[in-house]
Amino acid sequence: MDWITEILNVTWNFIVLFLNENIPLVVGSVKAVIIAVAIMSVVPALVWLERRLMGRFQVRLGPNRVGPFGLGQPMADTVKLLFKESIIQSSADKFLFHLAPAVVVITAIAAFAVIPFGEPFEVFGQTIEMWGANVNSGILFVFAISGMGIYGMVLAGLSSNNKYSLMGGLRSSAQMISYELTLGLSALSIILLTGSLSLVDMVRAQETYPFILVQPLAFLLFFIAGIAETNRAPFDLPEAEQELVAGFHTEYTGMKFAMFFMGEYINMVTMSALVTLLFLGGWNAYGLPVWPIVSFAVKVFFLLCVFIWLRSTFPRIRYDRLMTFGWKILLPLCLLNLMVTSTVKVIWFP
Amino acid sequence: MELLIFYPLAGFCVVLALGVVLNNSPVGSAISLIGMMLGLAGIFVLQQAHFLAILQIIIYAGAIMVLFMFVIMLLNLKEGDDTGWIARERNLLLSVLTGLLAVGILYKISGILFTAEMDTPAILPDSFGTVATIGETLFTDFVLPFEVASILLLAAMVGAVVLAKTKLD
Amino acid sequence: MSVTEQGLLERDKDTMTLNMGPQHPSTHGVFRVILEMDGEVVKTAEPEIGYLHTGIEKNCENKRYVHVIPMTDRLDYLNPPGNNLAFCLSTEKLLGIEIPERANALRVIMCELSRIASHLVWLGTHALDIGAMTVFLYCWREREMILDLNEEVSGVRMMTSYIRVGGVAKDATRPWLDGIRDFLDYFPAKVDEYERLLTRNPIWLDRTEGIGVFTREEAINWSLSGPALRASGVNWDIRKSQPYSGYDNYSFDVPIQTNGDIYDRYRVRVEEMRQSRAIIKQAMERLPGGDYKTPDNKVSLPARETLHTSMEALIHHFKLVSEGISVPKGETYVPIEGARGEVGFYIVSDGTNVPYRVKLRAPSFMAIPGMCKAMEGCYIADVVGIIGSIDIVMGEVDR
Amino acid sequence: MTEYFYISLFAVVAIVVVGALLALSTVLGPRNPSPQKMLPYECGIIPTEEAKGRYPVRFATIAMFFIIFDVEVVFMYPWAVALGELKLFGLVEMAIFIIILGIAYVYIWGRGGLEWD
Amino acid sequence: MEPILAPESIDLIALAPVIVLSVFAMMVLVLDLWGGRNKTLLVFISLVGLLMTAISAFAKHPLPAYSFNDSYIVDHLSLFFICIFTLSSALTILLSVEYNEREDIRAGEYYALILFCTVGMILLASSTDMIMIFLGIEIVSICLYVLTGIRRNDHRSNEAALKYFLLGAFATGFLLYGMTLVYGSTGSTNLFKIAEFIQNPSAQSNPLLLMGLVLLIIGLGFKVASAPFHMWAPDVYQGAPTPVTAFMAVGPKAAAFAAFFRVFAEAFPEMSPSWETLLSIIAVLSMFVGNLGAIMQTNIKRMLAFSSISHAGYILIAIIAKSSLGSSALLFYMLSYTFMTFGAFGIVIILGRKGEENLEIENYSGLAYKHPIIALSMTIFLLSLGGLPPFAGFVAKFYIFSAAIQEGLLTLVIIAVLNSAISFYYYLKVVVFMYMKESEAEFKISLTPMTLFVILIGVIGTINLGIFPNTIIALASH
Repeated sequence: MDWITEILNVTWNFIVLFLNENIPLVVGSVKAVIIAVAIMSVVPALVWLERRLMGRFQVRLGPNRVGPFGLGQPMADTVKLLFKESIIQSSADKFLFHLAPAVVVITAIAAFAVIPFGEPFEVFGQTIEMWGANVNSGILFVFAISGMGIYGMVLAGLSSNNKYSLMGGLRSSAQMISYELTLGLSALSIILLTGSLSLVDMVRAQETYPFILVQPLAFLLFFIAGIAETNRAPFDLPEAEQELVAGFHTEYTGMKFAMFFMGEYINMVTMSALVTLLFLGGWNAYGLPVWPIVSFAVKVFFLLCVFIWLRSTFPRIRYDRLMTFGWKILLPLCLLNLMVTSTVKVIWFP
Repeated sequence: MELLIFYPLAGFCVVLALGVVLNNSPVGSAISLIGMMLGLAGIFVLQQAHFLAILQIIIYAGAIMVLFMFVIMLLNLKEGDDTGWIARERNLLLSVLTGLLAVGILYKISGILFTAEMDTPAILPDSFGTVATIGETLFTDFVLPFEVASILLLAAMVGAVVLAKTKLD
Repeated sequence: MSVTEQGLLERDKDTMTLNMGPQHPSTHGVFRVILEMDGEVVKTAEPEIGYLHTGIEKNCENKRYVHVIPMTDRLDYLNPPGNNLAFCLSTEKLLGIEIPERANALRVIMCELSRIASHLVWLGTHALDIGAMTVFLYCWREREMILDLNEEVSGVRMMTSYIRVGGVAKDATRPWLDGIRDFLDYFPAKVDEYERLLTRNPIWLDRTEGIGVFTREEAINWSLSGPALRASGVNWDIRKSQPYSGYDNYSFDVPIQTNGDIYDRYRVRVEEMRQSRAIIKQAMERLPGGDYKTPDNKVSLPARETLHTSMEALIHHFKLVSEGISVPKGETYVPIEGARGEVGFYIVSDGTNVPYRVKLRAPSFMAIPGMCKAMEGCYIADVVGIIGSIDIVMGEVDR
Repeated sequence: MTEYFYISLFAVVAIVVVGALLALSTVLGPRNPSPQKMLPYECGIIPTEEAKGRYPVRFATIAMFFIIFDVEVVFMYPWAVALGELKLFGLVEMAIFIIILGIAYVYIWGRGGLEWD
Repeated sequence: MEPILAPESIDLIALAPVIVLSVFAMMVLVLDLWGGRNKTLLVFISLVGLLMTAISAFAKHPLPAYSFNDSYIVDHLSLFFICIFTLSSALTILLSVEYNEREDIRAGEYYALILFCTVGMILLASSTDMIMIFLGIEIVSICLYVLTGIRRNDHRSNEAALKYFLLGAFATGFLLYGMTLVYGSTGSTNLFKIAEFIQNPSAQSNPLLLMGLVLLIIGLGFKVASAPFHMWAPDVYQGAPTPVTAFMAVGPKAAAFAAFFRVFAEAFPEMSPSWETLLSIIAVLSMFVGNLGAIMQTNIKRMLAFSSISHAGYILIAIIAKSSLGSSALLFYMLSYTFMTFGAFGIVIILGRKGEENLEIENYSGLAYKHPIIALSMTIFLLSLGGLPPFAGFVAKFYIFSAAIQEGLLTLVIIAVLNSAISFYYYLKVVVFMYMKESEAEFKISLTPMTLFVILIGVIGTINLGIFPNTIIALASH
């Protein structure tokens, strides 16, 4: 039996050695896992927030039975959904049918990986950075990955073999690609101002004033496009309940159904975080004595409330208007804004 | 170390590329293609071409494949008719190919591990592959291609309109 | 044949057949419309009804007149007093009896309250169809008050059966009258609130203006009635043109719009809510005293306490309870202005205590062909808006 | 490189969670299929045709425009980053580029490529 | 203000033809939006644009001028090519005006696309950078795909466009892979830098480089419609609107040859043994496939398509010869080919009517009795295409053959002469039909002024170049 102990010893030593030599890597990995799990656990809280707020907006109470202030409601719902029968109608493509919600959730979480939410700080001689990963073209990464989320909807529409789903899938993908342009173009003016694609650099460039003051139009365009990208009201055409029943997820039940919502809510957080980082100065508190992360969280929270507020206020735009709005109004405005910004930058602030 | 990641990624790409060809539903092929492109982006990252990797995802996986998907949806494409290959045989072939590939990758990896003859990666300047460098090169040395590209895109746009618009005045 | 095989057979065509309804979130019940779609545009729309068939009309032939009244509640279940009233007016015309002033006033109050409630449901669901969620709950809040008032006076929240042949079921109670007064003071601000949310909202305008248009002629030719007709510029309100239950005593406006699109129908109905409030207010102010039902004991039950003292009352009571009202031979039709348009019961009596035939003129039913015509060439999203703006109730369509 | 490793960790966590949720719901949920339940939903009516109808080519046109515009936008990212160095020269370059893009845009608009009917 | 940071080499005067033509093309595109159905203005603007382009091309002195980091060159070759391009585009537009009206092609983009295509061709002839060559080829190809399929109600046109597009995209893939491999193994996309790099003999044996070369040949070979990459040509030539076919047979083909010449003669002269053999095989194959294929055709457009494949074979010989004589032979051939081809296609257009194009060779029976002048012109074009003196085709072939003999490519020349002999069979077949057969049906000839003008230019050009070639040869051999 000696050789077993020997091997175990060697292995253990190797692991210890490896860990000792690669502490940043370990810290980073742990942090990544923590952030990923945290962002997923934000979802129930956000669902609760939305339902409570919507309740308040609509002169009703919202969930208030499970736990204090109905805080247990999302958990109860999750458990209920877990116990629901998962119906996959027989003419659906099984593999794609399962793949679709997975794609939505995975892309949503992966896109959050590069979102920073505070300055790095030191603990036990280790620099802890307040982001999952810092790639030097962070904002493009978010666009790229959230662009992948389209396939979740397309696949849901394609695999369901249901007319409402297919139409919802088509609609959503056409809508998202159209507004992706606006999103990218309006972010460009911020990139112009900072000269970097890194989200951290963008926040640092806003130490004196947030960019919303100099780029109000870009902010508006970005926010509108952001709402459309996350398929929220009044741009929630893909899942327009009143005409398409439930759009691309008409055929989904139980947990798979919930996963689409999970993706949607994570995207909402990501989008709010992006708006905060690009336009509201990120974690800069502008003199207020709060921790950076609190400043960041408050801003994101505020934007999330705006999302919910918009949902309870506006009727839904019709699809053709949505598309022409994106292509005929937002796109030229973006180009105009871009030209003006770059001209001003080059001529007056070289 | 790089090769340790490269070979599995390359294998992944090859398997998915095979999937594109061998899949008998167009949707499946398209999905494989998307996966392949993501793998390719991974390889670009490995080559320190970060911007290129992201472009690969944005343009190919994000934009062009959406058009593919649309066309699949629009054209009413269904599972391809049986073109002589029975699914089981094809799956068999596919698994054999995959197996061979896996063996090859394992062999390569073990070769790397055991010979410990790591290629020293080329020393790259810090600015390599960054957006700023690309921007400066593209907009000074390659001005002409850049502007000509806009003409090309314009021509392509005209083509798209002429051929796809249902009614021309 | 499996679904797939059937599909394969029908695949080679340019349009897609889409069933909207019966189980659809926004076809207002179980209305089904079969849409031939060219992409998102509707080519043809074919209505399919009968999913809520209850056989009420046929059933009425076996029920005594008194027993018919609760069935009329269930026809247009959003506006039960209107149906009660229409049935009672026809019956009363056959009977040839006069209704006391107080009963008429109570009937008007009840009908107008119910019109408000019905329009609230319409506004809420219509806005919800177009995606404005909050209006729905606001409307429900006010409708709840009306339902509470219904409960107070009739004991039932929706299917009140309050209006009876010869008068109303019970006299008004003090809390009811007080409640109505409070409601009348409270309500106008709320209508303004709905309007603030919608009337000038660009998205709402975008979704409603110029969509589902009926010109004046079309509206008449498709036999629309009620608010849908008035939105097309036709000044036609039965309360004005053929006043019943003393509507000629009240001063109120008939809101008219001219474009005949969804938006105008919305404007007309919202204004109607204000006018209904005005009518109720006048009725409350001059609520006359006296009987709340006809003293004719062949039609209405004698007062409970007289049963112990009056033989005649006892006999009437016994006859009414055991046999019901006997209506003289004849046929008649009295239209009223319901919440959705002209409601009327065509009653054929063979002189017995059960009607020989009861036929309902249901505005929703009459509006469906025109509504489906208006859908053609629209986007699928507009279909929902058009259905909502015509405001159909399947209960009275299928009956 | 490590940064991408962290990103892949995110994806791994997501895949694990998604897999766990799917597996859990399969294990915990009941399974009572019936022929009616297995039909695609079409408002309670048994569908008479496949869901794969002919959809308007507009969607494909939009996707094509998107690709072309997306490629142009992608050119702008490095430009925006490098504009500080490129100065007026870069501005003029991009102005020419955007004008050509603008002509394409005007052309599409004029040809009705952006209309939805 | 800060000084403008600009690469020294930006030279807008050198680029003038491209700029002028692009501006005119965009003008046509935008004006068409408000133009309504009358396209006269568009035609006028296009022609003016082409003229201005040709003039502006001569603005640059002295030659050769290198600009844009040596990726753009103005030399006599490119100038001559620009003249050929503008001439062929102008002739195409002249041919199209009445044809489009007749065939109900109402898209005003037609003219804009021809202009854009010409822009691409100019870029192809003037670039010395593989990225630019790729962009040029793509501009040309995309415009041609669309032009081919512009008759959207004609399913043959659609089929041709689709076939062309799919195969073209495939070929572009090859081309791009070739460029990638060449770039990967030489470290530059610039042709001069590649040539410099290749001087090192050890670099020449790099298998990736050789692979890249082969792929380049395949890609470019497709674009010039040489065998065995020719399969698209007959269908596409047949399906495309006839003026576009004429255009395709001349302009883009000449541009692709220019690119061919630039890539192989400028970048890879050191490696000529490797690619010469390959190109010779392709040339021989093209000649045989083209000529033998043409014999079997009954449709005149298909016949001309095969004939153009065989001409690609002859022209490849000029590239293989790669001497200065070779390049001038190439230029002269392209010019005379322009006149002959446009003339021949002009007559094809004249003989057609709406909905009835009369494309079978049998339809030409007895043409000589009814319309002797037209038949005579057609005979001139066909004989010139065959290479009979005293027409331009003869002189052109003569120059190519002498350039090849100078380089010692005797076998190739013998094969080419043999092929010329074969080609007479089918050219003369048409002549025989026109002169010896009785006409079956009434000819309804659409004698329209602009088409006649084009034919006239064709006749004059063909005869003039055949009898007095010296001026042009002098120009071409700069």
